[in-house]
Amino acid sequence: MQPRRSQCLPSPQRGAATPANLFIFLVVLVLAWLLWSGIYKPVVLGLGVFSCLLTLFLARRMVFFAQSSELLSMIRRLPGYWLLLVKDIIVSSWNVTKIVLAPKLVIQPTMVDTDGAKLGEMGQTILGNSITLSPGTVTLDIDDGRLLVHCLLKKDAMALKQDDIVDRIKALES
Amino acid sequence: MIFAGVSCAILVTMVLAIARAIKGPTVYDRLLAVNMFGTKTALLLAVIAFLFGRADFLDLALAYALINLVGVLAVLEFFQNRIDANGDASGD
Amino acid sequence: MTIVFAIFLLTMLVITAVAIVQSSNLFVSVMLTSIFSLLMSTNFFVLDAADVALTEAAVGAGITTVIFLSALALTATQEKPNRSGRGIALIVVGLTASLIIYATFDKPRLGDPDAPVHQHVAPYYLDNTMEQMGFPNVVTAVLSSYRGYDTLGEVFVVFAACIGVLFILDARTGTGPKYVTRKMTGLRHHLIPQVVGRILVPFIVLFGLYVQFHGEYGPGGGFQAGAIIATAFILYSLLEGEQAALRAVPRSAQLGLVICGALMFGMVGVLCMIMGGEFLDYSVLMENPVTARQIGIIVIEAGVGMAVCGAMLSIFHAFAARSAEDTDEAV
Amino acid sequence: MIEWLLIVVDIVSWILLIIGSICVLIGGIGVLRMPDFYSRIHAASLTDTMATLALFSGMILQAGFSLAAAKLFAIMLFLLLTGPTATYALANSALLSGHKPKAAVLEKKVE
Repeated sequence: MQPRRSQCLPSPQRGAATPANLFIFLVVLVLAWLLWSGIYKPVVLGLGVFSCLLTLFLARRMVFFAQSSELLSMIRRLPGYWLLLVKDIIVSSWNVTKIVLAPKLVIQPTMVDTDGAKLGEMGQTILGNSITLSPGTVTLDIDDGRLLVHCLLKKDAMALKQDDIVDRIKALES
Repeated sequence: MIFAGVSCAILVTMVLAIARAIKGPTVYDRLLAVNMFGTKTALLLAVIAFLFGRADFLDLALAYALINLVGVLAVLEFFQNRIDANGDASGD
Repeated sequence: MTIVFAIFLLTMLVITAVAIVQSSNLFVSVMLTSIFSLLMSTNFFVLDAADVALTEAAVGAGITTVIFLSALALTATQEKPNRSGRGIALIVVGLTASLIIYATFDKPRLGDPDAPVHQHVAPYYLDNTMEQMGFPNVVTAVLSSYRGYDTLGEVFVVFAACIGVLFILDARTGTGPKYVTRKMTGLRHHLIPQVVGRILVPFIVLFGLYVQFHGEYGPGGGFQAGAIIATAFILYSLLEGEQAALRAVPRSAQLGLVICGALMFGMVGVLCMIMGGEFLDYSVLMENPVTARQIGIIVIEAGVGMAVCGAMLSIFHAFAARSAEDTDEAV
Repeated sequence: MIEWLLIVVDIVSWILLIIGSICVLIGGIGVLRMPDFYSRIHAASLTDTMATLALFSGMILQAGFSLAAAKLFAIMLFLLLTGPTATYALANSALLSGHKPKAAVLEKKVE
């Protein structure tokens, strides 16, 4: 299997930031500041407001909002997805643990192509990172919606062919 | 005391990672070890903050969690540029 | 406990240092250097110097690796074999090392309460910081008020370093067509780093600002914040390429940051003199000396942050522009 | 009642912390034992994900409802976000430079 050069992604559009998106992101920033800071004196709070606004300005300048609507549409279903992912991680961690600790290393390295073309950019990213997060499978390359995955066991590769995880992320997107 | 045990486990893993980083054999193995060392440092700092009861010093672990990625991405860009410059994209 | 940790970490540090020297592949050395930095930072943290540890983290985790790699892109990755003059070098190193080890015999033990540092000015700082400044972090008080002159000097050192690098690498101002090369597209065709990095950048900026403005209460301050915010911009230029980064923060803005930061620090000092106090004696700025000191410290820390951030960015872009130019000639 | 709950939380967090440390150790051993670069990634990802999850959940339980817990949660989130991205960058730079994995290829069924 050869590594291939993918095409350049279409450059993200500026101006994709709607007022609603800006506002929600500002709320996230303010929350992050309040939780990190823990000091609620007027001076520090004022500086916090300044910091959040400055960050918002810079984020807008640096095309942060290219994928924001995609992300926002799935943010409600994300926690449920995380729970399923954690379950997956625990199962596959146990498998890898058994392999590492076995007196004789039994591995069947396998490469597999997974089709994520029906997902958007955000969905493909989540797919790739979820695959990497579960031990035993690693995303090596994404090219035009096709993910090249390296698996430690043939079993995992077979499971990836079933498209379960792609469907799950598709459900997250819709 | 549990935190002392956890930090010992992480320290031992750091030693194992350094062993891999020095042994190699390829450049990528060393990179892998360095990357693993970085995430282990973030873990260790969080655990030590608890062990010494300085939970307000978690900022340091947060800094590593946020910044560690930059070095690895720079490596990817470095390799990509070198391949572009040598003209043989993707091996053959 | 601390001693055990410190000895363990220092042992790993020595092993890594030997490995760095041993390796003839410079790329491997750069990677091992980042392990060295991580160990150093953990060690500072264990020794309860969180401010220093944060500085090491902010500079060592991102910026050093990036700048080393840009430097490697300008040169070769393999070290030139050089065996001449090895004996002299060995003698010099041996002599220096034994001198330094000899000198450490005179030093007080770690944490010794009778050590000169704990006898002279340290108790004064510890006793008076809360009362005179109104905040708990003594390190920030020493850096920006009690020893403000030294910090001003450091800012000008950063300033000078930035100017020096720009002169050596001969970065021309402006972004003419010469700089537009196919090389500087960044990681445009890597979807995962693109998306994740784009999410990460604003949070790094926010964290940097948080570190900047909480220097009085926790580990942090201008130096660390400047480095962290610069890292965010460097991440952005890795992702989107040199051109886009220069569009977001033009070179004039970077140099402006350096100059304004250094000037801001100096101007506060001059303002103090105009108001009838000593240079950098903030207490005369307002009615209430404690508030006046706090305001003064916030302003000069902001100056430090701006100067460091601008300097790091200009140095990074000087390297990046240079490598783009070189391939232009090569292709 | 409350004390009883606290004890349960303590025990759960201890178990999580112990699982986390075991995972870290196994990952370290795996990185040394595995035969080639691509399989070592899998061992490293064990420490990156499972260990991070278990250790930080354990610490969050220890911290209780406090700002420290919020900060720990943020650290965990960012580590879980950047960890796989760093792994991708690593694996992809190896692949780009022509360090090919020795692996069987399982072709995707043709639709």
